[in-house]
Amino acid sequence: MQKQRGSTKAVTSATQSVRSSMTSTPFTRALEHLGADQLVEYYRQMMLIRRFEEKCQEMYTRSKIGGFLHLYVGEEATGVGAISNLQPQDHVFTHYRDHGHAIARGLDINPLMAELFGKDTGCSRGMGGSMHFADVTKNFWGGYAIVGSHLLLADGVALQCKMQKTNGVVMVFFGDGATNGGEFYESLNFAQLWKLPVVFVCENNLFAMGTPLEVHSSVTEIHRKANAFDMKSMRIDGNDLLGVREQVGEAVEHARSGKGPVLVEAMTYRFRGHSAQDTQKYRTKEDVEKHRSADPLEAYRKLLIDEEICPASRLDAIDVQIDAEVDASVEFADNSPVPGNEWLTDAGIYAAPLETLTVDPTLV
Amino acid sequence: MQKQRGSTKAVTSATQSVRSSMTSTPFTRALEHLGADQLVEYYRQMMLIRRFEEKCQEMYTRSKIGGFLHLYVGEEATGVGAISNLQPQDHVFTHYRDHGHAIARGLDINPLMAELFGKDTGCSRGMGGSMHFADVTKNFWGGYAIVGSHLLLADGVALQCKMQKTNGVVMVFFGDGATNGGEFYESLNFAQLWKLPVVFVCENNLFAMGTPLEVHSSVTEIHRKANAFDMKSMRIDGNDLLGVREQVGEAVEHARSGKGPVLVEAMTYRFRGHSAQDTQKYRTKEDVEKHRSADPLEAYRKLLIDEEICPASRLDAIDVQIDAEVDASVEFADNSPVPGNEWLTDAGIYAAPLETLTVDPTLV
Amino acid sequence: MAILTVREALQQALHEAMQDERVFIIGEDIGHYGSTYGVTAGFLEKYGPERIRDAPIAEAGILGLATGAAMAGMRPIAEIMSVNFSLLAFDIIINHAAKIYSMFGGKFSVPLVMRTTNGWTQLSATHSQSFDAMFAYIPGLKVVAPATPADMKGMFRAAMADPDPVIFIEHTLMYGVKGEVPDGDYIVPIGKSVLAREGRHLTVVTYSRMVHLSLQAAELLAQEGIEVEVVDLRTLRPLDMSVALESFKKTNHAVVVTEDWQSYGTSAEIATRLYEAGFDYLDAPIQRVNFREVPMPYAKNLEQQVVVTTERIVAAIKKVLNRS
Amino acid sequence: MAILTVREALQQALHEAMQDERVFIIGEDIGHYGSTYGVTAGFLEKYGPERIRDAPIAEAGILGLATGAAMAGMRPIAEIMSVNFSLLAFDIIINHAAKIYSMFGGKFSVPLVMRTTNGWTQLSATHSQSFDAMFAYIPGLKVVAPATPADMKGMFRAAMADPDPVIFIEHTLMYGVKGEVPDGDYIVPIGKSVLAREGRHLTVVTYSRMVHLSLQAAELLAQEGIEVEVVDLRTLRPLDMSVALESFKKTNHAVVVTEDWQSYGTSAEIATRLYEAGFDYLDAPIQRVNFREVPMPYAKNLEQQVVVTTERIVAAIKKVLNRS
Ligand SMILES: Cc1ncc(C[n+]2csc(CCOP(=O)(O)OP(=O)(O)O)c2C)c(N)n1
Ligand SMILES: Cc1ncc(C[n+]2csc(CCOP(=O)(O)OP(=O)(O)O)c2C)c(N)n1
Ligand SMILES: [Mg+2]
Ligand SMILES: [Mg+2]
Repeated sequence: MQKQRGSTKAVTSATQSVRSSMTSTPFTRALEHLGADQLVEYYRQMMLIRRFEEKCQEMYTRSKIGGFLHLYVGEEATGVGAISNLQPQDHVFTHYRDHGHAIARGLDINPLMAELFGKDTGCSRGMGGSMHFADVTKNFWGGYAIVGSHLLLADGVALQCKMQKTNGVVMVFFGDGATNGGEFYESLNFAQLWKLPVVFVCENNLFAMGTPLEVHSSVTEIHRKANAFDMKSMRIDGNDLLGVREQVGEAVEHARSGKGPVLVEAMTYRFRGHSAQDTQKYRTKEDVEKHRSADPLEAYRKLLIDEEICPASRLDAIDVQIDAEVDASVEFADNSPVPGNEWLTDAGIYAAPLETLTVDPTLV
Repeated sequence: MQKQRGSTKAVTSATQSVRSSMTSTPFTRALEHLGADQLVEYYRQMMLIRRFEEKCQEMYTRSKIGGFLHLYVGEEATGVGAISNLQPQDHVFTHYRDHGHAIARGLDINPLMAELFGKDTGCSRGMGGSMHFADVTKNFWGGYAIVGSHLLLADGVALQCKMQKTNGVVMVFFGDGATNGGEFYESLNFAQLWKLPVVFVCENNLFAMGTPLEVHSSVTEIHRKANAFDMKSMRIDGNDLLGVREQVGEAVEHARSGKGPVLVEAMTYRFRGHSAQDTQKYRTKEDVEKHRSADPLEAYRKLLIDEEICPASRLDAIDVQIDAEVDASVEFADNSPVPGNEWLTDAGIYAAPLETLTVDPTLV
Repeated sequence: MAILTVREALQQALHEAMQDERVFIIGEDIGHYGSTYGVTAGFLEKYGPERIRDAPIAEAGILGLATGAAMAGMRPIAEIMSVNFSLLAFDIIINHAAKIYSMFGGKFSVPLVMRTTNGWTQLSATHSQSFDAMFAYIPGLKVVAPATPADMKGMFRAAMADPDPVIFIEHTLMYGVKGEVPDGDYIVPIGKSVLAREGRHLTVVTYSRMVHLSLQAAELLAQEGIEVEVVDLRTLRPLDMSVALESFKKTNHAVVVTEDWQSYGTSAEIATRLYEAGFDYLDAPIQRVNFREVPMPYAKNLEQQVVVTTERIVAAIKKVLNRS
Repeated sequence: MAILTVREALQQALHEAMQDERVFIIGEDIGHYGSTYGVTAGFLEKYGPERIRDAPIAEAGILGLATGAAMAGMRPIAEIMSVNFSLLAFDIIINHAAKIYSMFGGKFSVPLVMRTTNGWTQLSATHSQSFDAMFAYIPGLKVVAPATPADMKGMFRAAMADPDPVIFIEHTLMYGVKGEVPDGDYIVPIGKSVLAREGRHLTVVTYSRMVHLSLQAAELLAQEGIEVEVVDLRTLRPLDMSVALESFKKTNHAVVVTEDWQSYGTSAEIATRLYEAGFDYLDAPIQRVNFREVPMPYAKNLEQQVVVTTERIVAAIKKVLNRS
């Protein structure tokens, strides 16, 4: 995952500035524990998500991508910060707004773009599209398009971790809107009752599609819903990458150490519409602008520069590099073959297709 | 409902003893507000439920009753106490363990026994059986056999009360086991979000079928589940009839006054198996005996006698009268006709059957 | 008569329905968002949040509250954005809404209309299904799936007037379809199929969006001298086969076109009824044209092969006619 | 070979399955209560609460956790006490368990077995349904409903070995049925139908409990010289019609007997397949014998008329034979 390296100089100077300042903050602690390279890597991940998705939007407009497209733009700090705490043996589940989580978990963007293009080289072989990125080799179990139900699957994987003592933790992402459906509560009860190692990360972006938080939920502090289960919970600023990293890190350790699940409510905001179709009648341009002006990606960039972790020029170079990668992913996707017709047979439905045919091949 | 009247003498003497004692208790307050007659009436209701169900068990053994039979024996104080707060414009929903609630709501036992016998004179015309008593003329919307789902229907009726400003309140009964399914949480969220006049009464009898409370629920104080919705809630002694009456009364007033729903957790115990099939491996005879020795019906009888509300002889006479009523209900049921074959046509399925037939009548 | 789209016809029907004070609409994103497919756009502004109830994402809740309210005398319209989400409410629909009338001895009923959509367009496996056969399987439900703007309006009216729970199935790819719609009070009864096109060589039995594709196929075949009769069932439960059988007795050949999976789908019952009652008139086996039987792939090249096309309908018709 | 009841055969199969450390059972009242129908009685004591997981009343949760665990390499057996409660888990079963393999490009699968029961006995409308056709409609599921103790054991073994989600349908009225069961390792493949009785005049196509009633009907008719062949489908998805068709080609007459509602039920697909592939051998319309199409009444006099009886099967057979 660490493709970009910060210069040694930057690390030294930043470390010194930390040492001299004396106050311990998520930033100083992260720098101390991870080093500057890793801090720059987080920038790279956030920017990669941003640029990848901007390209998605463009490709959607050009009809290279079909179906629903739900962008994560504006929420990158939550996904990158939260997932940065995971080990290879850990697991990720997410919903249809899954591009950011996939990239943060280290999925290569070529198969992601190919997936969006409906190509055989896609991470889900073109069968899933935007809402269904997955990569089992990275324990990234996929994006799910039915709101809320995947929380129960996440519990199930956590049960496997526990029964087979893998020391793994499951992190599952979902929105504020997902916390009103029955599956959410069932999953919290099971997780707490059986002390499953799950970190539930609710990305509270204040809207479920176009329905405002206070219109859809009797309690708007989502983290408090954990109280019904005596579950540990926290509300955090989802736009502060290093804060997210540290606080979700505590949640991960809590879960890993066998103390049970945690519900994290990360306050964030999506800059784009719910999906590419959205006309956004339910919020004002001013509201959106206000949030955009506190763009977590810009803020993090500024932090890296101000704290002398990395000069602007170096970050610019990363941006350029990312643009090239994103362009390359489009080319990769464009040049890839479409999936074959075996998907239209039982072999595309079943891991073990049987002799008995489902569909009479003589029918038109 | 007030078929039995206490003697004036008893009222007077009991009132005096209250006045002299000075301490205000649910008992003294109930006596003051309702008078002795009504206190005796509650006894009659509890005993009627008890004897009716004992007869059900007998009739089940004699195969006069089929299907599942879930007895309420031991829990009578909760149903009678809670429902005593309702007005005619109020509504009741309950689950399959519904005999007690039906009788407390004032349903005549003849159609109830007939229902159990599968007769046309049954409250549900023999279509529902033990799990599906209903009487729309009393806004008793029925017993439901799918655990938890009827809470959402209760919300729906409460929505009607609110939208049509009927001043009605909906009381819905369910067990501890029902508080883990998604519908429970969805119903609480809707009720609180829309400030619906619902009183949710959880009869916590410590077991869901044979699964102990602590095995099925991460939080065993069920009333605390309301916290996830900022809903008012309370845990009460479900075996103390007058305490139930008073505390649920507060909940009803809360709901009626537009302040929103309330979750009441009534601690109680069922003396019999979950259903007539149950071998009760999951609890010891000693446990059951312990609870039986604190029989709420016996306790209430003792209270009435000790506090001189009513002499034992008068209560004995009530019991004799009830036995006669119950026997009469068996006779009524026995002599009633079975439902007709119109139930096997579309006319038995639809309020408005259409011309187009569903079933081809030429088929065997 | 005005020319309206399906969307406009439905809007008219919904506005009409809202005249009755007992009517309210409950569903996700019907208000603030402005309606996913535009049908209830402007309704929140016009009728207010008491009657246009933006609901949490809780399909069981939506149907459960609507069912309860219906029992107590309201006339709720519950909207389930996509039929794929209705699975979360199947217990409410099947164990409750469909059962209450008969289970409690016919003393009260559930006058509920559930609006929902079938549809697809590269939405992948969980957003492209049809559960028509599942709803139609349930005694206690009435299930309608009109094809034209006029029927949308007229049958919605019938659904609202009906004291039983009605599943009203729309189609995301049909909202823009235009047609003549009678003005004012217009009602089309539930449970009556209709002839959508006259012909004499073969009977196509179909409903919903497939009516339009079947009519296109018929036009193409007419150029070759093959005259196809198209029957629009309109209602799946109760299933009125009378028009189809009348036609079949004349043509002796049939193709059943439905936009769902073949095995255990709607076409199985429709075909069986044709075989059973039309046995003496059968000249060739009936062909069924349906979704290919796989979870819907995202990739367009595959999706295009899964869905029913005019070409596949034409091919099926020719196959049946060649055989006899 | 031992003579075992269906319950005992299943117990054997479950104990065998538990030899694999990846296997666990999750469901309501399977442990402390001692098992609703006795199948897992004693399992909690033997295998402990880590592997015999008494679950809260949360059917979606039970199936959801089982699905997740299966994806990650466990081999869960999820028990849904009664199929009527499975509606609460339909989203998990249909939108998730059945879709995951293909939706994510075949990179992982869901080796899950869901055990559940059909059945009735004055349990009224919400406790007496069959959703066989609904499960069988879904590509991605495998759906089996064995009839004999031997098949229960052998097909359960096959289900456990299968990498795909298998819906394993039992019947509350069949647990006491006895039959010979081969000892030791015994496997009956999914997707293979079988001849349950030889005959020559008519073919009864059926499965699950109806196999036994059909065999009884065949015995009665044999006394009148009518020799009925009985085909046990055993699997509903994928549906193997080869044995039934072979038989049909010989007898030219068929009756389909299924214990679910007729319209849009399993008998529709089975009959249609017979008509389609057996068209040239048809001498008379196929009769279907099913539940009468109403929510199940509680009253015994009515319930008895709704359910399928040997008499109704006999009558249907005679009707078909008289006609040709
Ligand atoms: C069960 C279900 N109901 C409805 C939908 C349609 N839908 C898709 S996303 C969405 C809003 C979800 O909002 P939230 O959970 O807050 O996540 P966000 O999109 O804001 O990240 C809705 C209603 C769905 N996919 N699944
Ligand atoms: C959805 C559903 N799942 C399972 C069942 C089977 N069942 C009937 S009652 C019951 C236990 C309910 O326990 P609880 O809610 O505590 O009520 P109690 O019987 O103790 O009054 C179960 C599991 C059911 N009827 N519905
Ligand atoms: Mg949101
Ligand atoms: Mg209980």
